[in-house]
Amino acid sequence: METKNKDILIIGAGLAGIEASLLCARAGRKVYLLEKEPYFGGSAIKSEEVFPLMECATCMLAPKQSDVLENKNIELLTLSELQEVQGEAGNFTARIKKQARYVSLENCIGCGACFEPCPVEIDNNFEEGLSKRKAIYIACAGALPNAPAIDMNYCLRKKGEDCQACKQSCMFDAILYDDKDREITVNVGAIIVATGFKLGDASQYTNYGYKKFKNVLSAFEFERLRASNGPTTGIIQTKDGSPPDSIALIHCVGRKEKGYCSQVCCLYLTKFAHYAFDKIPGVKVYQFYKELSIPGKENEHFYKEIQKKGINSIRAENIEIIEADSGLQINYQNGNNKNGSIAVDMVVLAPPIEPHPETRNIARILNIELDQFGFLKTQPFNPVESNRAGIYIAGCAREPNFMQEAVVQAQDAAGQALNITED
Amino acid sequence: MQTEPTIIGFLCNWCSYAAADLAGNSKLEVPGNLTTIRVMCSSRVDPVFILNAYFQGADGVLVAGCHPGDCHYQTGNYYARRRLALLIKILQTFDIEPKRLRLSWISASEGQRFSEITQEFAKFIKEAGPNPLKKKPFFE
Amino acid sequence: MKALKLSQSPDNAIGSLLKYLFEQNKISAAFVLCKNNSRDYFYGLITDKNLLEKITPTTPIMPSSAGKMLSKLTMLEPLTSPIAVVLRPCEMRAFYELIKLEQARPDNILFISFTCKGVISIKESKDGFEEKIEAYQKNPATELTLPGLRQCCQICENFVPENADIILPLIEKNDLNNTTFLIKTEKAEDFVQGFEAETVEEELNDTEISKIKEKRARKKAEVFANITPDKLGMKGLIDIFGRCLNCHACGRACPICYCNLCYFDSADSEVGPKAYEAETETKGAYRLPANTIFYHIGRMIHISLSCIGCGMCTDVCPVSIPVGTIFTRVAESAQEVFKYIPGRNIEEKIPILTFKINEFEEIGEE
Amino acid sequence: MEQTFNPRIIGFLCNWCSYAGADLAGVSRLQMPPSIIPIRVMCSSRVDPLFILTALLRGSDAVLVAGCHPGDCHYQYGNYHTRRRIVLFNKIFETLGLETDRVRLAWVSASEGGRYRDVVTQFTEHIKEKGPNPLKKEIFL
Amino acid sequence: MKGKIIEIKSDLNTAIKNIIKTLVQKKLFDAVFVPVRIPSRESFAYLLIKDKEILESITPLPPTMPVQGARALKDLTRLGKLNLRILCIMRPCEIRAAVELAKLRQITLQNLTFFSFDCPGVFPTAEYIKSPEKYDQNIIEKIKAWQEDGLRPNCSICVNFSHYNTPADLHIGFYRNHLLIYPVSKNSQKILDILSYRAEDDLTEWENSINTLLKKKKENRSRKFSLLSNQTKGIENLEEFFTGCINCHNCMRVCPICYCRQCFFESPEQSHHEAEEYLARAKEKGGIRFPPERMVFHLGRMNHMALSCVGCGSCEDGCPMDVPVGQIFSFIGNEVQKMFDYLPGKNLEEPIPLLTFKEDELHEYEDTREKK
Amino acid sequence: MTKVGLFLCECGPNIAEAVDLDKVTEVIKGDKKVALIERHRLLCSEDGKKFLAESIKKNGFERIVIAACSPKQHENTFMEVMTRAGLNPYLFQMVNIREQCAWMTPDKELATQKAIRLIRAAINRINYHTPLKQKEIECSPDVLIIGAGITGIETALRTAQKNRNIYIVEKNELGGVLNRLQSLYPGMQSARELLQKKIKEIKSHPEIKVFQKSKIKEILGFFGNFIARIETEDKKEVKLNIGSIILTIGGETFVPAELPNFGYKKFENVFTADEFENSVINKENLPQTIAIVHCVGREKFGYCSKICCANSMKLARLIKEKSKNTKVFQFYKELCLPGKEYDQFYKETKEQGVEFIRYKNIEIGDHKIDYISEDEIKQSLSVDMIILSTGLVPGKDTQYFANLLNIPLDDYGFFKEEHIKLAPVSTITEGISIAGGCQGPQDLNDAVIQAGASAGRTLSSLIPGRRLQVEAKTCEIADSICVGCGVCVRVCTYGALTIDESKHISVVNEVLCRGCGNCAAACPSGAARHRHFTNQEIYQEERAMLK
Repeated sequence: METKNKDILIIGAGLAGIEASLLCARAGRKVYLLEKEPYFGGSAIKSEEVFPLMECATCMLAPKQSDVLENKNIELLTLSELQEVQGEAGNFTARIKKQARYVSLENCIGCGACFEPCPVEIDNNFEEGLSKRKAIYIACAGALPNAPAIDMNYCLRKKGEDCQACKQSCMFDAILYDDKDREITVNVGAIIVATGFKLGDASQYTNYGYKKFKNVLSAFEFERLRASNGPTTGIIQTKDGSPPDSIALIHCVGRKEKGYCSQVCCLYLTKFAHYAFDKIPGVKVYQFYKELSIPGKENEHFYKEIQKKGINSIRAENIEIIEADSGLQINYQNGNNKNGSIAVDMVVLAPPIEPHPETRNIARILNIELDQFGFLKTQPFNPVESNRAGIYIAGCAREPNFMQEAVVQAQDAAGQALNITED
Repeated sequence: MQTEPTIIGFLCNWCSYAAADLAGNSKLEVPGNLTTIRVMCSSRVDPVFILNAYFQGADGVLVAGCHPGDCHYQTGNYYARRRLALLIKILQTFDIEPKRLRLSWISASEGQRFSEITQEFAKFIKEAGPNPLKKKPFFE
Repeated sequence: MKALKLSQSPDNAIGSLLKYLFEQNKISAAFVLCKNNSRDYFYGLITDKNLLEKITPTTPIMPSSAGKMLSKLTMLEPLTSPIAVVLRPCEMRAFYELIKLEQARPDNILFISFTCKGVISIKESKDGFEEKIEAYQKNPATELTLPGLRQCCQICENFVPENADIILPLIEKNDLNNTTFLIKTEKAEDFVQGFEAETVEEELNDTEISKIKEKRARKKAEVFANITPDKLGMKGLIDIFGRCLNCHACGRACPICYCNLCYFDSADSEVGPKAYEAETETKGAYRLPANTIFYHIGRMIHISLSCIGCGMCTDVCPVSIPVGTIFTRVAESAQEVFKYIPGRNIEEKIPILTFKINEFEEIGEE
Repeated sequence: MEQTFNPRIIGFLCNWCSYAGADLAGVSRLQMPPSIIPIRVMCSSRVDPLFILTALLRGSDAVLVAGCHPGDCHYQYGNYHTRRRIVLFNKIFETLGLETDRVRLAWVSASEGGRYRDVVTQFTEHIKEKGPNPLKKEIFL
Repeated sequence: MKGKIIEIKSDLNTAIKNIIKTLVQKKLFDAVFVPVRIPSRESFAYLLIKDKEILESITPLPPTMPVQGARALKDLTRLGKLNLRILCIMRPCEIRAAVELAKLRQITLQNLTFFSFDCPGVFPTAEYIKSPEKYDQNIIEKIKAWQEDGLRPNCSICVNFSHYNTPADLHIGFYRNHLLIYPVSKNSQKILDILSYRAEDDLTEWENSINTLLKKKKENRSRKFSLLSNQTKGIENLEEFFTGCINCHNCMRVCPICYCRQCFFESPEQSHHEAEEYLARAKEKGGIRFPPERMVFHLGRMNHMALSCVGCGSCEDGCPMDVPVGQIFSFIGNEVQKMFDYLPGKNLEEPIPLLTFKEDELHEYEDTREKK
Repeated sequence: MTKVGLFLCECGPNIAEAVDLDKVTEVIKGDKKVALIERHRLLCSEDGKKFLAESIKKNGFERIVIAACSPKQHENTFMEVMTRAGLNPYLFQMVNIREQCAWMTPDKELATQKAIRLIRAAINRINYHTPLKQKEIECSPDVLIIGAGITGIETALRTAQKNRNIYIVEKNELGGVLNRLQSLYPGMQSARELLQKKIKEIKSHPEIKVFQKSKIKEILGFFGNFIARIETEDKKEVKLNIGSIILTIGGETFVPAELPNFGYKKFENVFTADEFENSVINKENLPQTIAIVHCVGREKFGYCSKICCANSMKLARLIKEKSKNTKVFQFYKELCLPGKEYDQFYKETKEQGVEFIRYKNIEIGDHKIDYISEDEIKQSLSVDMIILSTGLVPGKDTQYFANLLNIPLDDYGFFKEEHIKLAPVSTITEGISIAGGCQGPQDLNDAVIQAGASAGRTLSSLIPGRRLQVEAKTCEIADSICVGCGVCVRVCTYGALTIDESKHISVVNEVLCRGCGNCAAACPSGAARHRHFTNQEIYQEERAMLK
C-alpha cells in the first residue's frame, strides 16, 4: 500500500490560513504555511475593530498569530510563493520560491534600529500609501513576525550604490545583503488554498472620483486611518489634517459591473459609521446604498444600533462625485428617481471584493478551476473542495465572505485535509 | 531614594500587556515610574491586591484590561469592572484617595493609547502628590 | 548585678535607652508598646527614632500578646539585624513557647522587660482609663485590688522576666522619677555600653518579690477555690461556657494557639445533617452553635501545657466568659503533672512532644 | 433499667498488639461482653485525644485505648506518647470535675487474648456500675 | 392588608410559644429552631428542639442576640438539609442573613419555614449579661413603646425590622397588646389552616404604626449615616474611627455573613511576611503597628461582604473595644448596595452583585477618557 | 534556600544602552535571594541559549529569572532551554526590561530604576513558583452527533475515520428539513436525490452507528470523556463513551400565526413557503397570480435570515416550471443576495417574468395585498395565492440541549458560539461543537461547511491513540479552606468549576479550565488558587515594586 504523506501545505497566511494551520498542527501534522508578504495575518490585521461586537481585531488575532509562531509543527514561510506542484492527493510535491528577505529571522530581534538610517523613503502600501516607509521596513507596529525585510526594488544597493546604512545600524548581524532567493521543495499530502482577496480598484468606476479627489477614500484607507497602530494613530482626518464634519459612505461600488454582491460591505460601512461617531463628535454620516444586505443573527441589531446614532441613509442610483468649493459634492438619484445632492468632507467607497491577483496564478499551478469572476471554483455540496482531489479552498479565495465564514471554511478544509491524509 | 511616585499597573495578558509591548515596540514614551504586573485576565485582579498596594504606599494603581466585550475569556472584564467599582466606591465613600485607582480598557493595538493613558495618569498622580499613607506611621 | 540608673520615669528611661541604641546604630528597630492617639494602643515596630515619643511600654494594657506579634515578625526567617524589644514577662514566655513550636526565631533580639504588676483588662480601658492608670502607677504592686486589673494578672506568680537581657524592677516601685536597668546578660552589656547613666550594683528585691508571690498565691487559691473539680463538672462547665458564641476569639487572641487553620474551624470537625438529626433525637434538643464546650476542652488538650496565663482570651471574649482563669487553672494542674513551666527555658521540651520511658507506669497496667 | 444497661465502649486498638490480642481472644473462643466497638489504628499514638473527647461528648459510655506494652511498640516509642497524652487528657478532665474513669488505657500484647478479655470484662463491669454517660443527654454541651 | 389579630393574654413570649406548640402538636413541624435561655440564665442560645417539654422553655423573643441566628442555622444546615421539617423563629435580620447565606450555599433552606416578627431591637449582649433581670423586666412594655435607649446602635437605625424586605413565610406583628399574624408566603396558608385562623382581620392600624416607626427610623438612619459620613471622611478620620481596634477579628468571627473557613486576612498568603518585609515597611513609614494590616482587614472585609451585610450589628456586639464597626458596615453596606440596587437577603433569586454583571453599566468607574 | 540565577540580557544595544546594567547588577547583587547574576549579549541567540543551559548546569540553579524582552517574544524559547537543562520550566520568571522598560523610558536613570524594580519583583516572586506539569489524560476519539438533518449526516460522514466511532442520534426520521424540499437553489438540483444518497452513505458506513427515533437522556463528563445515555427506538438504554459532541439539531422556519397583518390562518390561500414547497405545489393547479412576501417575521425576531430572498426566487422558478403562465410577484424590502452566485440567479429569475415590488408596510387581505411603497404611496394588488417567506428561528429542542449540556444560548435563542468570529462552531465548553441551523440562520452551503468545520475541529483535537494535553496554568482549589460557597463556580465562564456535593467543596476540571484566574479573585478566602499567578506570587511582585 502506498503510504500517504501526512504533511499539509497551506497557501496564504491570513485568517483562514492561520486557522487551518493551527488545526492541522494540533493534530500533530507538519504544516507549511506559505505567505507572499514579509508579514502574516492577511487583511484581517488591517482592521481596528470587528463588527458586530466591535471587538479589537488585534486582540483577537495576535494570540492566534503567536500560536502559529510558537507551534513547532508549523513552518511559516514568509515572502514565499508557490512555483510548481506535482503528484496527487496524498502525495504532492511542491516547489516553493523563498524570496530573499535580506534580514536573518534568526538573528533579528526586532528592535527596529535599522529603519531610521535607511535613506530611502517610499509609500507604505500596507498603510494604503497613507504613510511612508523605508526600504527596510515592517508593515506596521506590531506586525508579525517581528522582523523587517528589505524591499530590494527600492534599496539603493539595487541601483549599485554601496549603501550600508541598515547593516551598520544592526548590532546583531541580521542584515544579509547577499541573501538569495531560494527554492525549496516540500512533500505534502494535501493543500489548502487561502489566498484571500483584494479590494477592487475603485478608480475604474470613474463616477466616484477615486484617485481624482483627495478625500475620496477606499475602504482600507479609511480602516487604516482609524487604526491605533496606523499612520494617524487612529485619528480620522482629511488630507489637510482636520477632522471631517461630514462623511459619505458609498455602498455597492462596482457591484453592477462585477455582477455579484460582496456581502461584507453593508456591515463594514456601518462599522465605519461607528468609527466616525466614536471619534468625531457631531460628525454627519450619510450612506448611499442600493440594497441592504446584513444577513446573520447578530448583524441587524448592530446595524440598527449604529443607525440610531444618526446615519442619514439614502437609497441611491447613478451616483456622481464632484469636487465643490467646500469639499466634495455627491449627486445622486434617489429610490424614487428624484435627483439630490449633498456636500461632504470625505467619501468612503466600498469597492468589490475581488480574488487576490495571485489566485489566477495559483489556480494555474495547482491546475484547479476558476469561476467566471476569477474566484476558485468549488464543488456542489462540498463548498471547500476544489475540482482536484486533495486540494481545498478556504476564505475569500472562493467567494467574498465574513471572517467567521473564512474560519469555518478553514476548519472544514483542515478537517478534510486531515481525513484524506489519514491512512 | 526614589522621589518619583510609584505606580503599579496590572495588565491583562491579551490586550493591555500586548498594548504595552506595542508601545515599547513603537518607542512611545511611558512613565518610568510605572511598573507592571502581568495577569492573565483583568478579572484576576483581586481588589485586595490594590488595597495592599495603597496601604503600603503605592501612589497610583492602574488596572487595564480588554475593552468590554473583547475579553479573551468572554466575560472576565465585566466581573473586574464590578469588583473595582465596588472598591472605588468604598474608597470614595471614605474619601481615601479613590482617584489613585484607575480602571482603563486598552486593546492590543492601542500602544499609543497606552502611552497616553499612563502618561496622563502619571502626571495626575504627580500633581496629586505622594500617597499620604506612604509615610504615615502606624496606620497599618 | 550591674545596673544603670536614670532619674527618669520608666517609659522615658526606656525611650532614652532606645534612642541611644538607634543613634549608635546598635538596633535597626524597636518593638515596643505604643500609643498613637486617644486610646489606640498597639505594639509598634519603630525604625524612626522620632517616633519614640509614642512609646508607652509600661502602660498597663496588653492589646495583643507581644509574644505572638513577635512571632509574626520572625516566623519565616530570623532577623538579620538587631532590634530591641520591650515586653512583659508572660509575653516573653509566650515567645519562648512559640520558638519551641518553630513559630518564631530569637536571633538578633535584645529583650528588655520588667517585673510586672499586671495589666488592666482591655475592656476596662474604654472609660476612665487615665485615672485607672494613675491609680495603677501610684499603687505599689503589692496591692492586688487595682481597678480593672486582669484576673489572670492578679493571680500570676511568674511576673519576673527570667530570661530578659535587661530588667526594670517596677513591681515594688512607686517612685516614678527614677528608673533602674538591671543588665543581666553580656549581650545587654554590649548594647548599653556607652549609654550615659549612673552605674550601680543592684539586684531584684527578692524579699519583696516573694512577698508579692505569696500574696498572689493566696489570691490564686481564693480564685481557684471556686474552680475546683467538685464545683465544676458538666453542670459547672455549662454554667461557665453556656453563653459561648463559638466565635473562637479566645483561640485567635491566644499567643500560643498558632495554627493557621484551627482544627475546630476545619472541615474535619464539621458534622453533617445526619449527625444533627441523631443528636436531636437522643437529647430532644440540640444547642447551636454546636460544640462549644468541645472546643474549649479540645483547646485545653492542645495548648494547656503551654498556657502562660496571660489572660488575653478573657479580654477578647465578647460575652465575658473568664476563659483565661479556667485555662490557667487547668493549665497549672496539667503543667504540674509534667513539672513544666512554659517559656521558662528554651531548652526544655514541651512535655507532650517528648516522653520518658519510666514514668506513669501505673497507667495501662491495671 | 440498670439491668438493661449495656454500655457502649469505643475501643481504639493498635494494629500490631492489641488488635491481634483481640483477634486471639476471638480465636480462643474467650467469652466477653459485647460492649466494645473496636476501631483499628496502626499505633495507639494515632489516637488523637480529640477522638476520645468526641466520643465522650457524643455519648459513648466509655473509651478504651489499647496498645503494645511500653517498650514493645511496633513504631519504637509511639505508646510512650500515647501515655502522656492520656495522662494529660485525664488531668484536664479531672481538673474540670469530669469523670476520668470512663477512659482507660490498657497495654495488651498480641499474645494476651486472655488479658484482652479481662480488660474488656472488667472495664465493662466498671462502666455498668457507673451507669450511662451523663453527657449523652446534655443539651447545652 | 389582611391577617389575623390575637389578643395577648399572658405575655408575648408565651403567646408565640402557644402558636408554636400547636403547630408542633399538629405535626406540621418536626422541630423548632428558637432561642432558649441558658441554664445560668444570663444569656440565650439557639436550640433545635424536638422534645415537647423542652419546647416549654423557649424564649422566641429574647431581649438580646448573642449569636446571629443565621450563623447558628449555618452550623446546622451547611452540609445539607435535615430530614426534619423545621420551624425557625428568627429576627428579620437573621432571616435575611440566612437567605444571603443560602445564596452562598452555606445554608440549605429546604425543609425550613421561617417566622419573623416585629423586631424591637436587641440590647448589647455584654450589657445584658451584666444584669439580665434589668433587661428582662417589662420587655413587652419596651416593645410597645419601641424604645431605643440602650439598644444596639445598629438596631436603632434598622429600617428592615418588620415584614418589609424580609422573605419569611409568616410574620408576627405586635400592636397594642395584640399579636398579629400576617401570612407572607404561599406556604403560610397551610399554617393558618392548621391554627384555624383566617387572614381576615384588617391590619391597617398595625401597618400604619409600623410605617410611622419606619419613618422615624429612616430619619434616625439618615441622620446617623450623615454623621458617620463625616466621621469617616478622609484618612485621618477613618483612622480615628477605628481607634481602639486591636485587630482581634472578632467582628469577622461573629459576623453571620463572613462564612469563610479561613479568613483571607488571616491566611498565610496575606499575613505571613518575612521579617525583612516588615522591617522595610517600618522603614518606609517610620513605624508600623502590630498586629499589622488593620485597615486592610476592615476595608478588605468590606470588599468581601459589604454587599451582603444585613446590618445586624453583631460585629459591634462582639467587639471587645466597642469600635462602632457595626455602624460603619451598615453605612458602607448601604452605599455599595445602592450601586447595584441590591438588598441582601430580600430575595433568594437575586444573585449577589459580584457574581453577575451587566454589559452596559458602571461607566462612571471606568477611565473617563473616550476610547480612541 | 533555593539557588536562583538571574540572567541579564543586553539585547545588543537595546537594553544595554537604555538601562545601566552594571548598576542593576550592583544593586541586585546585595539581594541574598539571588545566588548569581549572569549577563549575556543576546540570550535568545543560539549562543545565548547554550550559555543559559550551561550556566544552569554549572551553577546548579534551581530557579531562573531572566531579564530580557517581552515574555510574548521569548518566554517559550527560554522555557524550552530550561526543560532541556532539566529544570521545570515554570520555575522561571521573565522580566520585560526591553519593550516595557528600555524602549519606553528615554531617561536612562529612570529606566535603570524601573528595571531594578521589575527584576526585584521577579526575584521576590520566583521562590513562590511551583513546578507545574503539562498533564495528559486518556480520552476517547469517538463522537456523538445529535440531530441527523443534512448537517448531522454530513458531519458524521466527515468525521468518520478508521479507529473512530461516530454515533448519530435523531429523535425523528433522518434527513430533517431536506425531506420537505423540492429542489436546491441556485443549481435547482433535486433535494430528495441528494438526501437519499447521503442517507445511504451513512447507513452503510462501517464507523457510523445511526440511532433513529432515539432520545438523549443524559450527558455527563467533559471533553475527551463524555458519557451519554440514549433511549433507542425500542426503548432500550444505551450508554456511550465519547470524546466530543456535535450538536446539529437544526432550526425551524417561523410560523407567522401571531402576526395579524400577514393573514396567515385567517385567509385560506395564505401559505408559508415551507408549506408551499412541501405540499401545496404538488397538490393543486397553481392559480393565475401568486405573491411571495419576503421578510416575514424579521422585525419580530430582529435579524435577516439570509436564505429567504434566494429561496423565494427558487419558489418563483418552481412555480414557473409548473405553471408557466402564473404571474409571480415578489414583495420585498431589501434584497439580500450575498455571495457570488445570486445576482445572476436574481437576474435570471427576473427574466422569467417575475415582478419585484419593494414594500415598506404590508397588510394581507382576502385575495389581495395592500402595501405602502417606499415613496409612501398606498397601493393594492389582487392575487390568488400568497406565499409567506418566513425566516429561520431556533428549534424547540435548543433549550433542552442547552440545559442538558449547560451551554448558553444567544439573545435570539440559538446556541451561542464561543466566539462570533473566531470560533463560530465551538461552544464555550470545550468538546461541544455546534453546526447548522441551531447555530444561526443559514443556507445549505453554510450548513455543510459548518458540518465540515465541526468535523475538522474534532479530527484535529481528539486523535485515536493519543492522550489529551491539559493546560498547566490552571486553577486549583485548596480543599482544606474551601467552604463550597460556589462563588468561583458562578464566575467561571467555562463551567470548569463545579461543586462536589459529597464534600461540599468546589473542584476544578483542569480539562475545561483555561486559566484566567477570575475564580481566584472571586474567592473570598483564597481557596481558589491560580497556578503561576497565585496571590503570593502577585503580592511578592507588588511588594518589590513598593520598596
